[in-house]
Amino acid sequence: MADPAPFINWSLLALSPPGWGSVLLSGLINSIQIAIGGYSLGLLLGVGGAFGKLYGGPILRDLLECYTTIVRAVPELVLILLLYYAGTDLINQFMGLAGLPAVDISGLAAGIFVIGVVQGAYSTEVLRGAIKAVPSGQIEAARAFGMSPVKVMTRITLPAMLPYAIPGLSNLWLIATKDTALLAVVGFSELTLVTRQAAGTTKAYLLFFCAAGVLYLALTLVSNVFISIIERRARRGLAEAA
Amino acid sequence: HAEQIKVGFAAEPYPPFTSPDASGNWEGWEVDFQKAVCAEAKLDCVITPVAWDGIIPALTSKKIDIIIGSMSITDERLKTIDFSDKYYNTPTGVIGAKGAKFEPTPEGLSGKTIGVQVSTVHQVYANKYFGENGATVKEYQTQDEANQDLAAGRLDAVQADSIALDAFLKSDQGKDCCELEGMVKDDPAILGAGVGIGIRKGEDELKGKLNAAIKAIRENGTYDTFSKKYFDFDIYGG
Amino acid sequence: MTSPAPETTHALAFTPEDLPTAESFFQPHRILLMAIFATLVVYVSWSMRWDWLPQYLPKLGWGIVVTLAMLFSTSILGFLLAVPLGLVQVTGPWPLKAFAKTFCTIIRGTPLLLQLWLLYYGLGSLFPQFPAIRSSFLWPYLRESWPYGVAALTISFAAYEGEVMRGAFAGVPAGELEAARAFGMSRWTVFRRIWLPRAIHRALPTLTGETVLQLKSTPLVATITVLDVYAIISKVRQDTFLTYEPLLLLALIYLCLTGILVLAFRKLENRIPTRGA
Amino acid sequence: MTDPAQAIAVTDLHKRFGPLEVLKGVSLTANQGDVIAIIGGSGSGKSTLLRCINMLELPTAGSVSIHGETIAMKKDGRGGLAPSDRKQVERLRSQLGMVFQSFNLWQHMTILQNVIEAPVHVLGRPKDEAIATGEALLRRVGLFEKRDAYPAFLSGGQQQRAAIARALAIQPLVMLFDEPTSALDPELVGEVLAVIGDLAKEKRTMILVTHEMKFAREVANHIVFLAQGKIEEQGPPDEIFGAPKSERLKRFISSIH
Amino acid sequence: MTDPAQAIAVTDLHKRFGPLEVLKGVSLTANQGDVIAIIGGSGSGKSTLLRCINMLELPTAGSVSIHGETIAMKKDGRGGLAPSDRKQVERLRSQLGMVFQSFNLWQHMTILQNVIEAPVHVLGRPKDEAIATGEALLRRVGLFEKRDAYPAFLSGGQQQRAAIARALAIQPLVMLFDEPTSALDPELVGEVLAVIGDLAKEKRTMILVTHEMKFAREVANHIVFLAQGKIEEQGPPDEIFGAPKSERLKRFISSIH
Ligand SMILES: Nc1ncnc2c1ncn2[C@@H]1O[C@H](COP(=O)(O)OP(=O)(O)OP(=O)(O)O)[C@@H](O)[C@H]1O
Ligand SMILES: Nc1ncnc2c1ncn2[C@@H]1O[C@H](COP(=O)(O)OP(=O)(O)OP(=O)(O)O)[C@@H](O)[C@H]1O
Ligand SMILES: [Mg+2]
Ligand SMILES: [Mg+2]
Repeated sequence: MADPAPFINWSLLALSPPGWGSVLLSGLINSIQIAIGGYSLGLLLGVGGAFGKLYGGPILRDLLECYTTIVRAVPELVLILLLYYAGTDLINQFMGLAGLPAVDISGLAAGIFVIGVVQGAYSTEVLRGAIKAVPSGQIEAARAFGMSPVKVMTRITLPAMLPYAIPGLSNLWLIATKDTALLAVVGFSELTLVTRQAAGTTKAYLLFFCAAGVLYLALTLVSNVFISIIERRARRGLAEAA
Repeated sequence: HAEQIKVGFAAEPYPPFTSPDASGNWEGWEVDFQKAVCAEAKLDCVITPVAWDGIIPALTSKKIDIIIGSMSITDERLKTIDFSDKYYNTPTGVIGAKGAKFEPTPEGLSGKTIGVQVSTVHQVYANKYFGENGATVKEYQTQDEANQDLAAGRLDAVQADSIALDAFLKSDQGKDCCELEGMVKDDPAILGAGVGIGIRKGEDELKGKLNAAIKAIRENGTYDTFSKKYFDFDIYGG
Repeated sequence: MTSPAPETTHALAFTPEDLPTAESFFQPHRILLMAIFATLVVYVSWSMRWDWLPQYLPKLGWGIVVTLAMLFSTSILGFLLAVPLGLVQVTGPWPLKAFAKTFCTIIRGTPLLLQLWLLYYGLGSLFPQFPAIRSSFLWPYLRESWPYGVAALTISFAAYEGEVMRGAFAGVPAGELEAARAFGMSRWTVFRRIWLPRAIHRALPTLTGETVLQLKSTPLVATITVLDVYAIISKVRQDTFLTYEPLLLLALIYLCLTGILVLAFRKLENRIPTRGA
Repeated sequence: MTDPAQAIAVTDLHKRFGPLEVLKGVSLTANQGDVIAIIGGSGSGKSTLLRCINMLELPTAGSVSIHGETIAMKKDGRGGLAPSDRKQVERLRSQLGMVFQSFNLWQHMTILQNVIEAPVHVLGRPKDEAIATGEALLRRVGLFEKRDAYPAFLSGGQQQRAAIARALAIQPLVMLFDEPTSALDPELVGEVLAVIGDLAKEKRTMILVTHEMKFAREVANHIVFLAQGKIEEQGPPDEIFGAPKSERLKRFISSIH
Repeated sequence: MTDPAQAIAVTDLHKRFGPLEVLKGVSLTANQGDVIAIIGGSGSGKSTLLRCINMLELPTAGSVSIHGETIAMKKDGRGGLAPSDRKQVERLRSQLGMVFQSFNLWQHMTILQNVIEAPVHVLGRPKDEAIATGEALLRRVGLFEKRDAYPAFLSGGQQQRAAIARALAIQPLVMLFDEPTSALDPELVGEVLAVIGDLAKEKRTMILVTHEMKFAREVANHIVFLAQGKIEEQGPPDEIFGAPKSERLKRFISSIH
């Protein structure tokens, strides 16, 4: 190389321009926002899906089965493209049919929607397994005390299944944080895309990709700390590793 | 008050037309152009970077409202979307590694690997003229990736808009590795009649406004003013 | 690092239990649903544009071959790496143990897309700066994009599967290993005949899930210009400007590939029955 | 038939599981203060009868009244019955304290939380009042020290005593016990039987399914012998154990001793 | 000391687990055709002694000879011993057939594959020869029909018989049994003891750790009573069981009956 410049130009990571640090950080914040949003949406879908699969009618069960099967058998990347273009389009077509004005779906909302639908299928399976792991006697006892079905669910089934669900749900969170990277292919400014933009503009590919890797890894490691705290709390009632 | 219009373009550095700076803002000739047109047409424009390979679906599914992203007006695209009048037109060039002299002709590129960006007129052109005559055409999601692979020695040549190539050749990386091999023979049926603003079909009112605005900034000198910042020739073309 | 509970992998990937049985199709409501679905399919194929299909069929076929080649080569290579990664975490000396653990944590903690780009654009752009590499026999391969795809997918599979193998190795009952030693087996024979096959046997259900996940990761290589089935469909999208049709076809293709893969694994798993679990 | 002095009245109860008719017309009345022990061979339908009383199992035919109030049922279209008013069932259930063979304590709650759960969240009692009552009950069954422990950390006998306290906490009209000691190791059985014996002394209305004949004879004032889904014989303990009439009962008693 | 007629000779064996000395100098000789039963209280070191013989547990001091060949040991630097020639240990191990309390059949192989594994992959016998011998052995322990089943699908007694066949398949000089029946349900014990009894009748050299005193008395020609890591008393069964000398042995025997 003719260029005598230092091999690694750390100043590119500085927080204020011309450093790209703040751009990376805002990308990270975008990623985290989508991960949190998508994960929460997925959890909601998952709770509904799990109860639907366990206690719903045969048609609902079959439809949910199709949902989870398709999501689990088709690559996230493809789902993200389909949902990103078709999902929001369909919503607007429905709005049109209902005579409502087309909603303006922001990139953030679309991202959350896409990740949420994918996570929803996974959560459905994780939660369904966890609910099935709750001994049926516990639920029967609740009914014997005169609890209504809603009470049984909120007071007994959901809290009792937590220790069984948390390992799976923790993994889903870690997956959600990493799946946000896939939104780069639809041009959403999350961490991976802004990393590529920064790298493309400055040509410091190695530096920026490593920096993004460190950020993702930090996110994972910090998450792990919280996960182990939550896990310990949730397992209080269990005598031994089940 | 003005309605909000989402202006789509590729979310990748494409200097000197669109590229992000270190504070996350987009700048470049096309950004200036877009500001001028929107101001002239009294449109409230929002910059919306999207993935280039999905930019037309994004337009048709209303994720964006217009495309100002160096998109050439071609017959093929006109089947799906509509265009405003052209707002710039430049020849198409081919660059290669320093010292690897060859002609940008089917014969000159035979046996070589040439990179182009997908969904561009260059992709169609390269496939037709070079791909069918013994060259390997590799397609990239972004122009930047193609340039990068040329610099990394994974490509022998890159075909693209001559101005975009020029910007690359002027960059630190481009200066070291590559040089211009020449312009390709024109084929207006493929390379199109210049670059226009992409619009959804049927939105003729918007199209009229944009055409009027382009005309106006050409006439009142705004166009030349911001163009001078980037080019020392007339980018509007003949 | 929380290791993935096997049940999670099952939740993420389609596994043999998810396959419907033949007789389960003939319930009244299922027949109704299928009728609705069939109407939908007919409607979709009627109202959408499929005229591009014949023209791209050969390319699609080739794309599927590339996808499968990517899947099998990286799963096999990844598994070969996963075995030592798992093993040293169970018995290795601490430097190896720490290395394996760090490796798995880093790979599992960052997105595959980023790893892929890091290898291709980051590392790949360094190579040509060294004339030694440029003139070596490796250069023609380093110029291609698939070696980077294979490397990234292999590493990723190795890290995830390494965790699984760690659990599987640790889970083989000590008594069975002791019995092997009591019969005079050398350490290598114990490993080759008892420990490894028994660990694989235990890991097989999880391995199915991981392989399906690997199939689902392959389309990422399209972002570095490998022409797998996803890339072909992308090309269709760009040539035809169609939004839905190519993506729907692509989803269908992956659905079929997953189904076939899972069936194959079920055959494999059934060869050694396990009781209970 | 709807006499409020009758704590529980079961009339001509039938229960069928697919092809198997488990209860073939059982009628049974428990007046207030009665301690009724249901005995019988395995599979004779004892548990099923008990579970039909609080509708954990829906009968195929027949009716159940609690404190003079008949549970309204309607045909469910598949040849069985279903309660026509879910709210009524939930209300009546909350007057029955059920103790299961396998305790079924809620594992995610401490012992005290288990005990106050139904009073607070079903009966709507104020929480501090429920805690006071709950602690008193736990003291009574000898588990006051364990009130903040989770069930999984208790012995079987302790868990069953906690389950009894939980059932008592709703101040039930009737206590239902389904083999409360059969999941316990022999050395833990005594402590649970002692607690139940105390309840019997207080003249609390109870229906218990049990295999502990000696205990049944001691605490019950009425024994019901169930055989093949029918009441084969019933009466005061001394009659049943001292002078059984039917052949089946004779055989059953001799097989136990 | 290195007499080839001695199938096994253990000399002054010591074994220490951290602060706990489990074996405190044990010497024991098994001549060819001997059936030696090791008895003793729980924790007395019986299993440890057996496991030291084939070096599954490395002794802290002392030596072990098999068929007159002493296992070469060297100091391991941490106050214990380690075999100086791994190959020798492997070779000698392959002359000892060990049967474990918990069977330890290889779960990923069928019964027949379990049986031919060591002959083929340790002794290098041709596969079809090993299969012929293996099938004969399985027929002998009554498991010929089950030869293609996986261990998980067999009862405990069947698994233990398969484990015995597996140990016999290497035509061992000595069979070692560590409580071969104590993991079995009582009704399955008989079938395994019958097989071992047959082996004893054939004058096969065996060392067995067992809690089945009646059985030990019947099949063994020599009984070793281990207490607190030492041989407290040894001799022919009639002497040991009929006229125990030491107080400890008397107490042990009376505690069992
Ligand atoms: N949910 C069910 N589905 C099908 N059959 C059932 C069900 N519950 C009970 N049965 C059958 O009904 C019969 C009576 O069962 P039940 O539990 O009432 O007997 P039991 O008298 O309590 O016996 P045990 O003393 O063994 O508990 C048995 O044959 C049982 O198999
Ligand atoms: N690997 C080990 N580490 C530490 N202590 C051990 C180990 N193995 C055995 N011990 C201890 O050594 C002592 C003797 O154990 P051993 O298994 O030989 O007894 P045993 O006579 O076979 O008893 P049992 O009849 O219960 O099987 C026990 O106190 C045991 O706890
Ligand atoms: Mg019962
Ligand atoms: Mg022992």
